[in-house]
Amino acid sequence: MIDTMVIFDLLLAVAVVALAVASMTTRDMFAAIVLFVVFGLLSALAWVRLSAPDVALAEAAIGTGVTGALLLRTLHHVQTVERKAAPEPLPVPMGVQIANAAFCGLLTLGLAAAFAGAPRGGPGFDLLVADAMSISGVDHPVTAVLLNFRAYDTLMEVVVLLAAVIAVWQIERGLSDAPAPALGEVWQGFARLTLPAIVVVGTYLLWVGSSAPGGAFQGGAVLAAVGLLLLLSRLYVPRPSHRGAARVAFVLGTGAFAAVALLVTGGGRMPFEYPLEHAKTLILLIEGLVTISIAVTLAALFHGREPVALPERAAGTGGRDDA
Amino acid sequence: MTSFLGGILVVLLASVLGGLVRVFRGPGAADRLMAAQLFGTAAVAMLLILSQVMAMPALLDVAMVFALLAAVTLVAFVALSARGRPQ
Amino acid sequence: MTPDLIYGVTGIAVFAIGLVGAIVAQNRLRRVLALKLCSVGAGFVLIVAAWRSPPDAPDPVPHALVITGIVVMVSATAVALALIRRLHSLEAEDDA
Amino acid sequence: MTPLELIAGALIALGAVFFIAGTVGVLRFPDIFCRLHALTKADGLGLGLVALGVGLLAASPGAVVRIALVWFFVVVASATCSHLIARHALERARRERS
Repeated sequence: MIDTMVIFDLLLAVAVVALAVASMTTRDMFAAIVLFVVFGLLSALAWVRLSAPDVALAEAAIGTGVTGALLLRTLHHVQTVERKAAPEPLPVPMGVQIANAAFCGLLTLGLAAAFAGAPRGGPGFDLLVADAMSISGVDHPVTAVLLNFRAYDTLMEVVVLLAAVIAVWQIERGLSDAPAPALGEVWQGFARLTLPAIVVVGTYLLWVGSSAPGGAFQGGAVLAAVGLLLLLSRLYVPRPSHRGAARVAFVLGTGAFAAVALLVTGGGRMPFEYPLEHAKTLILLIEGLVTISIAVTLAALFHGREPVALPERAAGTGGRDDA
Repeated sequence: MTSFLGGILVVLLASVLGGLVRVFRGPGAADRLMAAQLFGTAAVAMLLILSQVMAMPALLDVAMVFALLAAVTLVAFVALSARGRPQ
Repeated sequence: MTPDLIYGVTGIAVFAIGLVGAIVAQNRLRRVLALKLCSVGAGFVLIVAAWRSPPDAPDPVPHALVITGIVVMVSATAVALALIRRLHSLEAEDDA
Repeated sequence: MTPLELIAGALIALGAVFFIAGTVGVLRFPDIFCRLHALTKADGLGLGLVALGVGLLAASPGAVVRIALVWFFVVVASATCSHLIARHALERARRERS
């Protein structure tokens, strides 16, 4: 008898590839983004099948949820700010097309060859990690790797987020002058009920990360979803005077992470070498602060512009009229 | 039991993939969104079943996040397309 | 037919689709989408590398790498999209 | 197979039937409001039956609570989202008529 789970895996794999093709070929950009979101959910399901629930969580929350919202916001901007004459796309010369095809083919073949040649299912770092789990301070291997064994990677990752928000604030300046969308009374009741519930779920994910799939990035992304909803429905409107608090929140995670990493060197240890008896406390402290930073940063990346009062636009910012 | 649940998973996945035809056909943004919503719910159902098949209770948390995120993206879709195109 | 083989091939296919899309697409938004597809494809390959035959104890290091990759990718996407919005506004001003 | 597993399997299968019905409705019904009607049946009943079945099989009380929470949230969210989609479609239709 054929194992039904193999059929499921095959169907899921075909669906993932088909959706990738579809989101690249659909004419309508809105449909392409919807298809991309579905593609993200399907890849997360596939990663669950590969027993990577942490990555599935991160992909669903950050790679699909937040990215989908960012793409939509940009599509909305591109569609509302209309251009008088959209330029005709230039024809691509035949030689360039052939060169591109050859480049893509070679790169893919290289990746396939590397995949076929690499030993699969062989021992990797899993045995090393399993041996070192007792000194990590947490019970979940992925959290141990992220926050302890390879903590410098994670610190750099938080720095990348910080750099991104600095860049985005510089690229776009000024207040949002779009009116609030009319979402109606049902939505308001829903928001009252669910926004606190989402905060609870985000905090739960952060807390559960020390012993089960979850952690700072997943929790932070879920909390960022609250920020997204607040911004979308104009329940919260960023003001120039909020910039100070926002800046503190952006830097909080990176600062705390780096400070802890350096302060533990006091007892003759390496940077990031947490003393065993305090390891769990320190990791939870870092994770908590990093979660706040991630949540605020992702929401700010979605909002996109530094809330500066520009002289010519400052008048048209009536936001809170849907409350 | 695992093999039976696997069969159910195949049926669920095939069914919602069929529903995705709506995303292509449209015609309006609302129709495309609806197919995505059906898909999100089915993904939650598949995760619930998978948590049983793979004996990973942590997948229930993943299902929770899927449910939350599906709702958030949907609201984003509606809010951003509602005041989208000028008349 | 083990999951690692099935999803490994999937990952390579998704990467290739994203790569072709990033080069061929004329629309800027779709180009960003294509790069995101590439990153998901790479994620597939890494996670397949972490898969072990009794599926309860996968290698956590590639998982952590992919989580890092996802966060870096969302940062890059956000900057790219902000540039697209700004560029579009500037072009619209030029048209007027 | 124990009787409990049999009942759970039947519930899950019934849930899958509702999902199929929802898909057929979304594909075949003539306009958006009919399609939404079909969709909400799949959402509420289909997921509800699947959740009930999986809940019967679940090992720990914590898992049962989480399954219930997931179902509750999906029901509330899908009702709200369906309402938002319908509202959006209605406004679009009105705008096009005027």
